[in-house]
Amino acid sequence: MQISRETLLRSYRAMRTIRAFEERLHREFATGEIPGFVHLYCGEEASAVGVCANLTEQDTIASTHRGHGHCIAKGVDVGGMMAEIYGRKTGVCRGKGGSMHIADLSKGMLGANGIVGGGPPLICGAALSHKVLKDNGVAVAFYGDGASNEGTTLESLNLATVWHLPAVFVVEDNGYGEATGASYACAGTQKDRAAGFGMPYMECDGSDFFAVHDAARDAIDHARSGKGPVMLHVHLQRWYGHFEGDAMSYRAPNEVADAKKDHDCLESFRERAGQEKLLDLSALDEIDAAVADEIESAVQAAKQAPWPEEADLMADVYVKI
Amino acid sequence: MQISRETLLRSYRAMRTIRAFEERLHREFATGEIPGFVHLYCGEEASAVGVCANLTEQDTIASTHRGHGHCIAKGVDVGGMMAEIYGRKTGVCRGKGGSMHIADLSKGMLGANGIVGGGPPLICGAALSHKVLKDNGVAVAFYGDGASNEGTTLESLNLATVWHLPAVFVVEDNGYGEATGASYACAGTQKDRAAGFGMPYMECDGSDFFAVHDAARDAIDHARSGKGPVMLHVHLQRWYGHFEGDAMSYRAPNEVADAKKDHDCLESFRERAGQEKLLDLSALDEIDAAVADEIESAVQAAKQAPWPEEADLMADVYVKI
Amino acid sequence: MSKKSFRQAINEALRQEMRRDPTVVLMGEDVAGGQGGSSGVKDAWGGVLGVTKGLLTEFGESRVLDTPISEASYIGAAAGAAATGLRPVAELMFVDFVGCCLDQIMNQAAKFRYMFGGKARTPLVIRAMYGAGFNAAAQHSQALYPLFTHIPGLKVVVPSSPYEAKGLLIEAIRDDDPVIFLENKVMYDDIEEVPDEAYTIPFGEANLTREGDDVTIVAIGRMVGMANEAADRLAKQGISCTVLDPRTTFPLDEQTILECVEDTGRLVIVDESSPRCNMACDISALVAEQAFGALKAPIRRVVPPHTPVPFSTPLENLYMPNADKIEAAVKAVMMQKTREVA
Amino acid sequence: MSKKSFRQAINEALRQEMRRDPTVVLMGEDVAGGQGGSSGVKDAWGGVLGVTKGLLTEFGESRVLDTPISEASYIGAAAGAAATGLRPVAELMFVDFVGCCLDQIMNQAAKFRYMFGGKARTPLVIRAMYGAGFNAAAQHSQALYPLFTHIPGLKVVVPSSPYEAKGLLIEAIRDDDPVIFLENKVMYDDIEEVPDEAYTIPFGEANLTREGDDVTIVAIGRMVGMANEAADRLAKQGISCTVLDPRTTFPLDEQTILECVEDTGRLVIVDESSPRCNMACDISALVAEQAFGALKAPIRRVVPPHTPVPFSTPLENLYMPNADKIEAAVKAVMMQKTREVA
Ligand SMILES: Cc1ncc(C[n+]2csc(CCOP(=O)(O)OP(=O)(O)O)c2C)c(N)n1
Ligand SMILES: Cc1ncc(C[n+]2csc(CCOP(=O)(O)OP(=O)(O)O)c2C)c(N)n1
Ligand SMILES: [Mg+2]
Ligand SMILES: [Mg+2]
Repeated sequence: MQISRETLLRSYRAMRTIRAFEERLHREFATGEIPGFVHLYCGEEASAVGVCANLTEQDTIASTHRGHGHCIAKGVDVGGMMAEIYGRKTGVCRGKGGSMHIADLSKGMLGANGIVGGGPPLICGAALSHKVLKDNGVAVAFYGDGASNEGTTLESLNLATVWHLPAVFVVEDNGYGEATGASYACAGTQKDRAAGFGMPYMECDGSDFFAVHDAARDAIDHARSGKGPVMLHVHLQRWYGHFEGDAMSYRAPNEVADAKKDHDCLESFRERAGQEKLLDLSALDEIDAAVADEIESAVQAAKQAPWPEEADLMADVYVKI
Repeated sequence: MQISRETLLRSYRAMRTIRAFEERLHREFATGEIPGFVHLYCGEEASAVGVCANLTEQDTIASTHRGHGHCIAKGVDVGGMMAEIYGRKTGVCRGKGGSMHIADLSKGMLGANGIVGGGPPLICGAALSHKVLKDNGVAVAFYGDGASNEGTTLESLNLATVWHLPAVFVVEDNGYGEATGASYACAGTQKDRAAGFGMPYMECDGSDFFAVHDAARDAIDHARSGKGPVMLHVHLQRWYGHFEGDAMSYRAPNEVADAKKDHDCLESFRERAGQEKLLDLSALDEIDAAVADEIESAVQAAKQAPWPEEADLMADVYVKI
Repeated sequence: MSKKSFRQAINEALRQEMRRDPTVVLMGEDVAGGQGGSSGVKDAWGGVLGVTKGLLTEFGESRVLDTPISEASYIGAAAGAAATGLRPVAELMFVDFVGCCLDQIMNQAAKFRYMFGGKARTPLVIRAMYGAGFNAAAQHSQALYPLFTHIPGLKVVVPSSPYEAKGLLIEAIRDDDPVIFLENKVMYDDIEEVPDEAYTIPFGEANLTREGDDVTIVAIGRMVGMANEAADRLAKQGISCTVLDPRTTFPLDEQTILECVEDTGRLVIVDESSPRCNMACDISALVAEQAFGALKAPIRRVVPPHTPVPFSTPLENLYMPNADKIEAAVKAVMMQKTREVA
Repeated sequence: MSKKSFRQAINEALRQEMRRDPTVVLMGEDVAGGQGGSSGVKDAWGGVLGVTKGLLTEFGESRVLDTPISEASYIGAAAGAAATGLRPVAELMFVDFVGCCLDQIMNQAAKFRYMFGGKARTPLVIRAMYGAGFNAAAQHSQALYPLFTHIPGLKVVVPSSPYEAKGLLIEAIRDDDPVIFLENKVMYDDIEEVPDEAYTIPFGEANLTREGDDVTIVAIGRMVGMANEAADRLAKQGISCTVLDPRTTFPLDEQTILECVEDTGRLVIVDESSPRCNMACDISALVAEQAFGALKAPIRRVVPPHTPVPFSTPLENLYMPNADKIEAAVKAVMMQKTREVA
């Protein structure tokens, strides 16, 4: 099925935004101005965007510690995200969450999550909401190869099948959980695990937007049409360290360079868009320029934004005491 | 491979002991004299005994809330068990544990466990001890179909393969976790789950001692010889309620009756022993009589045994404070 | 109004709220019971001690959900459902099983609202049984409300009678924050007058079950009954006690506690949870900081020893607080009058 | 003797004990780091903050075990291994992750010995980072020692300096009970003189880092340094403080705490864990019960507010106890002299 021009443009813009957001963060982090732990999604953009291109705002996603990409793909405000990472009062979480906790429920974004394996159970719940409220929504859990070994994730695969939930489990497999290779930490295969919980399995090349989009469309259609949950295994490469500051001595020197050269989702998107005349490349150039401006202003705005104040400390622990 | 006469006699005695122990408990519980939760293993005897017949005292097992059978099969003192269940000072746990916590580390019995899914992680650790201490031992986790959905169990399957442990995971599948059917609660199959964690899978009819014994022998040999962990799926029927007091309205009226008629491990053992002239049936009758006496004295001794005293309350929280 | 057991009071609260609000859903292991069973009876148990009996029959499988034995996934699902439009009541069966799903409670549900800058609502209730006295041994007898009380973002309810249970549970279901609702397993057959209609008891308002001049006794959950029993006996000996049931350990009605201590000048706290960092410590510290000037005697705690809960009846009896121990503690603080207040 | 960082002190303790005792094994996520990586470097990380660096190289893969990200399985495995002949030191990385493996700690390791009638030994150490001050936000900044202290069967260690860390960790590894060993993540680069040879510091013996006449300050872990700083400043203002580091919250050196309060008559407790049911409450309750007669003023607690730990620097600074807040609390108890002791 042909992807609409509008979707293609929107998706390219989202991927470019993630890339620019992350590369800028990488530079800003090095200056010491950004506090806390920051995990970059760079190189994996097509996964978040290819999946979310098939979702509406009322569908729900849950993300991970490496959450910026999912947030942007699901429509969370980029300026608010930047301000959040800088710890400002204007941040989407008013400076209380930081990089690992960006959330926007009004956008169906149930949160980045500092806990590996935190998302899949939540997504069972969100899927249950969609099912009970009969709103035709689907819930999607993004989680890593490392997270695929957490009991929470495995239990959730089972629960989703038992409850026949409209849920999609997207394993973002970048081959590493921190410094440990998936070839060491993941026994068996994701495919067999899906089978172990009676769940259909699909996989795709995560550096190819079109491949992710199409696989995700099938997976999400399946879930949305009441046929139960699906696992979608996306093969990826991460371009930076596990977190900012990681020297990556566990990876072969050329691994990242090769990934950047051969598995750049933005390059391959442009190539295919050009070859198949899906889009005018100048339109993409314009997007690139617009995104660069957007990120620049987001950073400037964040740096100038006010800090949270004393009264914020005690606010919003409870809805009501 | 032929099972030795001695093993056959020992195994029959263990199965008969479990049966007699449990049926007596069933009657004693009804009098109100036995406190707490009691889960009977009746009907499942061949599983514990068929597996443990292939283990030495230094091999380790971990059990469940339904632990009497595993304890007896692994050689825990029957009188001490009975006294424990009666809460007496002479109990194997000095009256502090009760039915759900019977343990005897000197027998390689790492404990019944009140927590569903509690055993499999412990068994990864026991298997690691065997491996690091190079004592040629194997560690076996018994767990139910219900427990096969706990994250702890699923994580342990993965960890055991990753660490290449001498461990065997025995799923005692009696079709129910409390009142809920495995057909509802367990998505997929145990076989596919084993594959999902790169683990060889075997299965057997748990009402047939010979079948369990042979499958367990293969599984344990595999683990002991350094080839890594194995899953052994044992198909079983439980003859009583989930715990004493359960009216079992979730089961078809004839289900237990049929199981008793067609899947009695003691009957099928006697039949085969007789048919194949493996043993003299009179020897088995003698065992039956001896076991009846043993259980009778265990109950009498337990009822007359002293209660724990005030000084026991604070004892043994720590090795040393 | 009619006599109802603690069990019936809870069942009724659930039923009335489920009738009122279609977003209230129940989930847990065997909350219905019988799914996949060979008899086809799907409402076979209604919870392991029959508390949710009949709810599947009335509300159907889409609102009364049996779960696999996997607490992390379904408690996490309850949190996720609460954040996305439902009002789940999840049953953890024994509170001891929180070891299998603490992350979902502590790091997810409890923290959403704050971490997300006030943008989440998580109207989740987790029901669980607590307490010793059932010979259920070390892994099925803990109280653990101190753990939950320690965690910012949670509300914690420990009802002391059937009347309290119904009103507090309805309040919990209508509350927009995550609530841990703890039911003492020994109390399910306790009976008292309970209104038939729905009613709520607000959180953070202690219940003064008895007023006196000499000693304030603050007691939690099942301990309230024991404290009243001790107070009865003490009254006959001329010692007059105030007995206070905080109802919720968060929010805690600090003001009423402080006022009572201001009046009596003496405090005994009765708490069946393990003694270190428990509610007895918490309330004692509150008073030692904020009503110090009113104190005429040391603050006494009637708590179990720092041991797991033992199985055997005589040991469990020694372990548990009871009216005798409370009576002795009250007498002790009456004797230990170390000073006149300025 | 030479200057060593907190990180080096811990690394050295592990290394020396692993050399001494072949049954000591290490496990955790990336405790070595690099297994399955494309460079083939298997000792790539040595823990997420480099604390266990080099141990795989010295002791090999059979004793330094990287794990999948599945805390329940490997913490449970550590408990099982401890009960069957090894002395595992398992790293939980951030103590906040205890939500994923509380059962293995609370219901398994901690209870084996008691439940089994004294027949088990579980010489297990769980190391984990705790504390705020790193902008690590709500799920990576908790202190949580009150949870562990609440659970009978566990010992809980919170070292306050590199010297303390080395001696207490060696003691923990040699101890036959399950020990939770908490390392403040902000302190890894703190430096002081630390003996090169192995030494132990016994559990349950508080360290008097300073003696004074007016106020006793009891502080936990990283708070000890802040308490000493405050005491320095207060000394210049003529207020003389005792500063006490309990080192272990279980066993707790009750006697030394009580003696110090008997001497000074005033108590301030500094605890960076969430304020409800925490160690400040616990110690306050101890004193209000057992040294009540010596108290000249209310017991003050310097603790964070009952909120999750916020991310942003100014909020986190407001959240944390610090020397200023301690100083203010001490001055307040000096002013609040409500009575003369009889
Ligand atoms: C429960 C828990 N355990 C461990 C961690 C520490 N941690 C953070 S990210 C991470 C690796 C996750 O790997 P993966 O799921 O593959 O995601 P990736 O980082 O590759 O995107 C680990 C171990 C955590 N945050 N939560
Ligand atoms: C963590 C935990 N969850 C729930 C329970 C309550 N419970 C005790 S036994 C049981 C059913 C276990 O089923 P299965 O594993 O199939 O074993 P079976 O009883 O059939 O032998 C349940 C839910 C528990 N003890 N621990
Ligand atoms: Mg990964
Ligand atoms: Mg079963």
